[in-house]
Amino acid sequence: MMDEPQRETALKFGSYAFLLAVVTLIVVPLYWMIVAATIPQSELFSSSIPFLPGTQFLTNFEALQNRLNFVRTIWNSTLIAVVYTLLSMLLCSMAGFAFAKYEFKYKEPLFYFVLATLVLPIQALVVPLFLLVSTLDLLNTYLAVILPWAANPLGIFLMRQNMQSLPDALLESARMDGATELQIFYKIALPTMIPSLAALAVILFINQWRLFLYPLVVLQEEAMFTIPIALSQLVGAQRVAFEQIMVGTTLAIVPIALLFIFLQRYFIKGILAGSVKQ
Amino acid sequence: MATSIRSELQSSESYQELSDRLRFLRQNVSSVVPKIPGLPYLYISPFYLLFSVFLLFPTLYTIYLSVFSYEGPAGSEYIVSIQAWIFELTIPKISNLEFVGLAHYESLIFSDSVFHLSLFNTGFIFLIQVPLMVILALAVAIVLDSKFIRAKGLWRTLIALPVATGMVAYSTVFLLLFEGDVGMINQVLMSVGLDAVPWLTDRWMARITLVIAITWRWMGYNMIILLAGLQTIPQQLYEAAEIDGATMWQKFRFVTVPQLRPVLLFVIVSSTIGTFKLFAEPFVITGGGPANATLTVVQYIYRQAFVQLNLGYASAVTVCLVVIVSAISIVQVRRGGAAQ
Amino acid sequence: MADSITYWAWNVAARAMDDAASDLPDDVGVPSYEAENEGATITVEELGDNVHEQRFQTAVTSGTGAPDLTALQNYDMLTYASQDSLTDVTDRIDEAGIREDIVAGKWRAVQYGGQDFGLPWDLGPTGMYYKRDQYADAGIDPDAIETWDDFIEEGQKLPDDAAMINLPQSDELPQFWRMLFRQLGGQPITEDGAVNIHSEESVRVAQLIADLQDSGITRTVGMWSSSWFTAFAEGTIATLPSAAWMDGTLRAELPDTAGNWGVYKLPAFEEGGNRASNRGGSNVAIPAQIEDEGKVSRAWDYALYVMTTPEIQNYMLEEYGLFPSLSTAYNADLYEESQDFYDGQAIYSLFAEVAENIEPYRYNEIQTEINNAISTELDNLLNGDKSPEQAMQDAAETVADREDRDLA
Amino acid sequence: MAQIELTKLRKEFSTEDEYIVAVEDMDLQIEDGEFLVFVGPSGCGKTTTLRCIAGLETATDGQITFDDVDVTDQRARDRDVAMVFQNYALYPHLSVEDNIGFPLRISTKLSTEEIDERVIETAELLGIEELLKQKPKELSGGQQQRVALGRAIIRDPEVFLMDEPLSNLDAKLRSDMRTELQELQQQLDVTTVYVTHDQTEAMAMGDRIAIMDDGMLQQVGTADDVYRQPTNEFVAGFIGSPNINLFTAEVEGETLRGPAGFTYSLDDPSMVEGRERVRVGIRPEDLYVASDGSVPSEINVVEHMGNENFLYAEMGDVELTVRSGSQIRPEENSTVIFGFDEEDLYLFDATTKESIKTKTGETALEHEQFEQAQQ
Repeated sequence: MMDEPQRETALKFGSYAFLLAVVTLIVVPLYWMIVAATIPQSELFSSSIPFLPGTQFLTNFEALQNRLNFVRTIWNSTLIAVVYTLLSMLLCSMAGFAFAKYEFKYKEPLFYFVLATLVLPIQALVVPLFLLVSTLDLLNTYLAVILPWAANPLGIFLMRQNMQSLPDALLESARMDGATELQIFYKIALPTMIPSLAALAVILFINQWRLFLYPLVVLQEEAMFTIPIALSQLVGAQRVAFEQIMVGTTLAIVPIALLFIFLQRYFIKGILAGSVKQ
Repeated sequence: MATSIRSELQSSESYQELSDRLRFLRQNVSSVVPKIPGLPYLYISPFYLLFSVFLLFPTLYTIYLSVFSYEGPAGSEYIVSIQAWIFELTIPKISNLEFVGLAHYESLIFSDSVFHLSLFNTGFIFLIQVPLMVILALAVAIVLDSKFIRAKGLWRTLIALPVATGMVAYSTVFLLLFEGDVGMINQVLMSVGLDAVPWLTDRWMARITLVIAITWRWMGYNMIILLAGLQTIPQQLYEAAEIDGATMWQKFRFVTVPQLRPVLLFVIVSSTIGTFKLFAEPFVITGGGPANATLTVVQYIYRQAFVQLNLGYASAVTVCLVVIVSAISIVQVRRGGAAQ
Repeated sequence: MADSITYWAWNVAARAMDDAASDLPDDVGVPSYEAENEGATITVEELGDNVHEQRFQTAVTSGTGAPDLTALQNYDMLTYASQDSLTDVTDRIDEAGIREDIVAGKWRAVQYGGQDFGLPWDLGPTGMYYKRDQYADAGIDPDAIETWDDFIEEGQKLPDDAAMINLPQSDELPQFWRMLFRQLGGQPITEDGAVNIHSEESVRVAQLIADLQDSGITRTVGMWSSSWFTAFAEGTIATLPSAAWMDGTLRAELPDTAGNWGVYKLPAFEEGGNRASNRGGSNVAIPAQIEDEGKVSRAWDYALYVMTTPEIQNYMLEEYGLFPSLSTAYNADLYEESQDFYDGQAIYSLFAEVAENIEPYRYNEIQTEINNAISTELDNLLNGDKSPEQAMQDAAETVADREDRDLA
Repeated sequence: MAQIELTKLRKEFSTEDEYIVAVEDMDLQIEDGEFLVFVGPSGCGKTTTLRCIAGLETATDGQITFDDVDVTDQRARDRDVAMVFQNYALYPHLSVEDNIGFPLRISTKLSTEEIDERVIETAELLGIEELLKQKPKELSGGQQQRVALGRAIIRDPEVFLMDEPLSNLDAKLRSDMRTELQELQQQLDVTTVYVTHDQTEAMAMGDRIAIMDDGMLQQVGTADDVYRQPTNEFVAGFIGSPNINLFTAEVEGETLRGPAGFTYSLDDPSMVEGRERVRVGIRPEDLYVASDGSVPSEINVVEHMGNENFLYAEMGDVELTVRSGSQIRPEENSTVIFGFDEEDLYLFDATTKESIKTKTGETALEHEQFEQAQQ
């Protein structure tokens, strides 16, 4: 069998090869999208798509900008997604903490009921939700899109799973030190759950970011549109503005990339190390 | 630089008094607050308040609708009208409904072959796509978690980006890649001498195309969640295993997997549910595919509700879907959770 | 009459009505509606294709939030009318006395249970758009193509890397089937509502589709995808069976191919057979939930003005390719004008001629079920699993069973 | 400081299928400033009792008072009690300084300077003042232990509670910490309740020892009381190492007839009157080689411990342990007869296991063990 150093390099080489393969398969379509955003539509309709990005990005963007104020759209999407993520993170981490660390009546049924609604497809909820939102006269407001999924079943499920790895001894020692239950939550539980909170932020932000059918129905003015709705405007019955779609999509990736870069440093290794002697 | 500013700020007199006064204030408040008997309920009440208004009501409404057949919009009658102080809630009678009892369910279970086909399609895609994606996501997460990989942030962002692409653009890309003999993949295959694969026209290949599209889009997203899970595994466990002479594979089986079980369970259940709620990819790439071969259940719900306006029937399909998928996810949670 | 109303439509149908409402060019010769009616304001909301479908449906089914006036495709009209979500405008049409001004076959698109639920707008007279250079290089003479057999025979002349016609994917085949079915005068349902898509006409259409595929002159590319446009830009598909409205799309999306197009009528199924059919077309309607009489009459007045003024209809044809169903507009000299996009051919007169011969078609509210069944069975046919008779028979039985109607 | 009193303390845990009584009707008084040690086999309810005093568990029944103030239903934070956990439970995201200062910052009105002062003072007391800026994961086991201690001391609480704080340390560090803890306790003069499963630790540290078994308090007393006057066979068996030799003997008038020829006639037979049989207990250090002894045995193993030997022998089916001077080295498998003085004899009722006669005499070995307990 190979001795230790040989196995080490073979492993390292294998991992890099695997990683490169995965990254190329992922990036090729993305790269093509960016290229498509930088060439005029006529060039787009040729079987030999250029390999290097062209120079049309700005002209395509101008066409998109005066077709539907896309800067405003990006602002709408970002604002809604950020406010939604923060609100939902609070709700989900509090509820997840309770489900992980406390015993209370009806705990099992309450949790499984929430899980069940996770299964409900948005397509089925649109009409009743539209009715509810219009009777609360929240139509055409950011709240109409932020509130419905703030109590996110996926979020509570993730937080419950992660909070279970929090040692009970930590909470008890805090109780002994005189911390109230709320202080225990935000002074001990939250700070030690940072990596899972970062993961939760990714889930919530992206779920809100790509929401299409529901916001489409409740946001009625173009000034309020989020990115998915704005881009779907470009798919007409007899007109498909391909290059504008590509420009819009490429720009839509930027906030998500920023989100990932911002959250990098919260994926701290072994944050729980040193808390409890194994 | 930021930390030095903070320490100067902290040492200045005024900051000290201010933070102390704040602290005492907080203590006064928390000592006044009576001992809360049902404390856990305090934690979950904000969640369940919003949940019951915005998710419970539509769920009950869907169940309510599923036993009616929708005959068209009603005039101005109301189902419920509540006047409570400033809060006034009136839910207009959605439509004149004709009670049909369990007729919808009966036809769904016994006679609706298109529904059965959509269930088969969704199940088929689920059985291939979820395991493939979870294994791939776990493999990538572990590679990215290992010490000797550099520029982890870059790889992580790149791999997770597909989830940010809009439905319209990414379908255009996939159509370009997989379209008949014009598509890029077939061009490459043909140039190498292989014959073109009917990606979108053959029923089975259309389903495979969807599996590829979904995996391309969601693998990175799940990888991020698994990576977060890997971070919380205490390093001493690996060191202990190292000392016992565990091989890479044994460390994976006896340290990583057991420790990662809760998060792994989360990824499996959420991708199962995500795949059963599949709508965007088939709707945009294959349009339900050749002869309904890639028609998913939610696409069938959309077709019934939005194209054929059978709201009652669509609600019945929804209820069936919810029952089937929550049964699967509860089994997964029980089996996954129990083995802890 | 109310002062302001809202109108929803997809891009082409929105911009056309917007021009008619507020900024008609002077050379059209008639004032725009707002100029004509002091104080009236028409708010036009332009929505993406799916966006319109999803938002309008939700507004209708939930009973609130619908616009005062909306455009609706032919295939949607009856679905909404059958669930009385649209206002009955029969008396208003009689009062306006415009029944004869509109092509006879088109009225069926807005009628349900003997009542009118909308105002007909554009028509889809069919035509075979073809690339002149490809035909010339292969020595194909469009005038020699009288029947579908001629079409297949001529199609063989094309080089191997070019296809004579695009055979759409199975979920787009129903539109192609319906165009040919209407050409033969087929009716999807009988007078009393029995399913009739297994009729002799339907079988002949299925046979043709099978022959087209077997002849090897076809290629399959998803319609409206970028590779579909590429095929016509680069000439890998020579002929595009479509209707008058495709003119607007070609001019907007493929400007570089100007002057290289021509149009000829649909090949007939047998010598001297009918070469006219309809594909697509839309109408305007007032949602039933609009109860304010002022709004309804303002919406009607605006719709009537735009739909029955020949100059406006012809402007919309020239500008957006929306071929009017208002037959009183056909005698304008626009129709004889040669169009340089089509190398001087006066395509509008061809379409006007076709419009007069369109067979009436019994629109119905089960169109979606028909489309699904036809799509599945044609796929079985093209896979060689079923014969044309068997495929159409099974399609009819499926629709009859799911909509529990009897079989003709 | 506080005087703790438990009256009729009872704690039950009911899971779906079974129903466990962890602590059963305990009455105990812990003096002000006393260092009381709870000891007993695992699962005997010692930790549960500690957690009830701490307030982490609410007593099912009975009462707990600190200086006659009823704290039974008070929350942990209201009882002015500090606790050191077995696995230290340090806050991983806080530095040592913040860990130690945490209790003051959370629940006292002290200003930040005062808190910083107290933190440095406590750190110096425990010799960890140069670790203040480090995170728990950078510390060794012993250092983490000291930080946990510091977090308890800084509050200057009424009561100190310690749940097997030394069990994770290596042997050498453990004995150093043991003496350090005792000095610290005397210096701070705070009532301390200490839980351990190691009876030598209990004997060495506790002013008094409370021995528990199966949820019930067996005996409370000084190391010497429990060693010399155990109330029952369990206490005798648990205290003292190596363990006491125990076997059953039939009573015939004044002689006790045990297994494999064990015969002994009592000077004062009144104790065993009316009993057919009794349980006999002799400590290993009370047996000595005596040709006229009444304990015939066959030697199995001889362990040389340096200053003394442990002889493992068999008397019939009863295993005996004898602690003798290093010079006594019998051959393995040879038969030896041991003798003992009646004052060192323990007798227990065969059925109730209550003690009838306890040890009154004193041997050199036993004396030396008592001395060590006192330093």
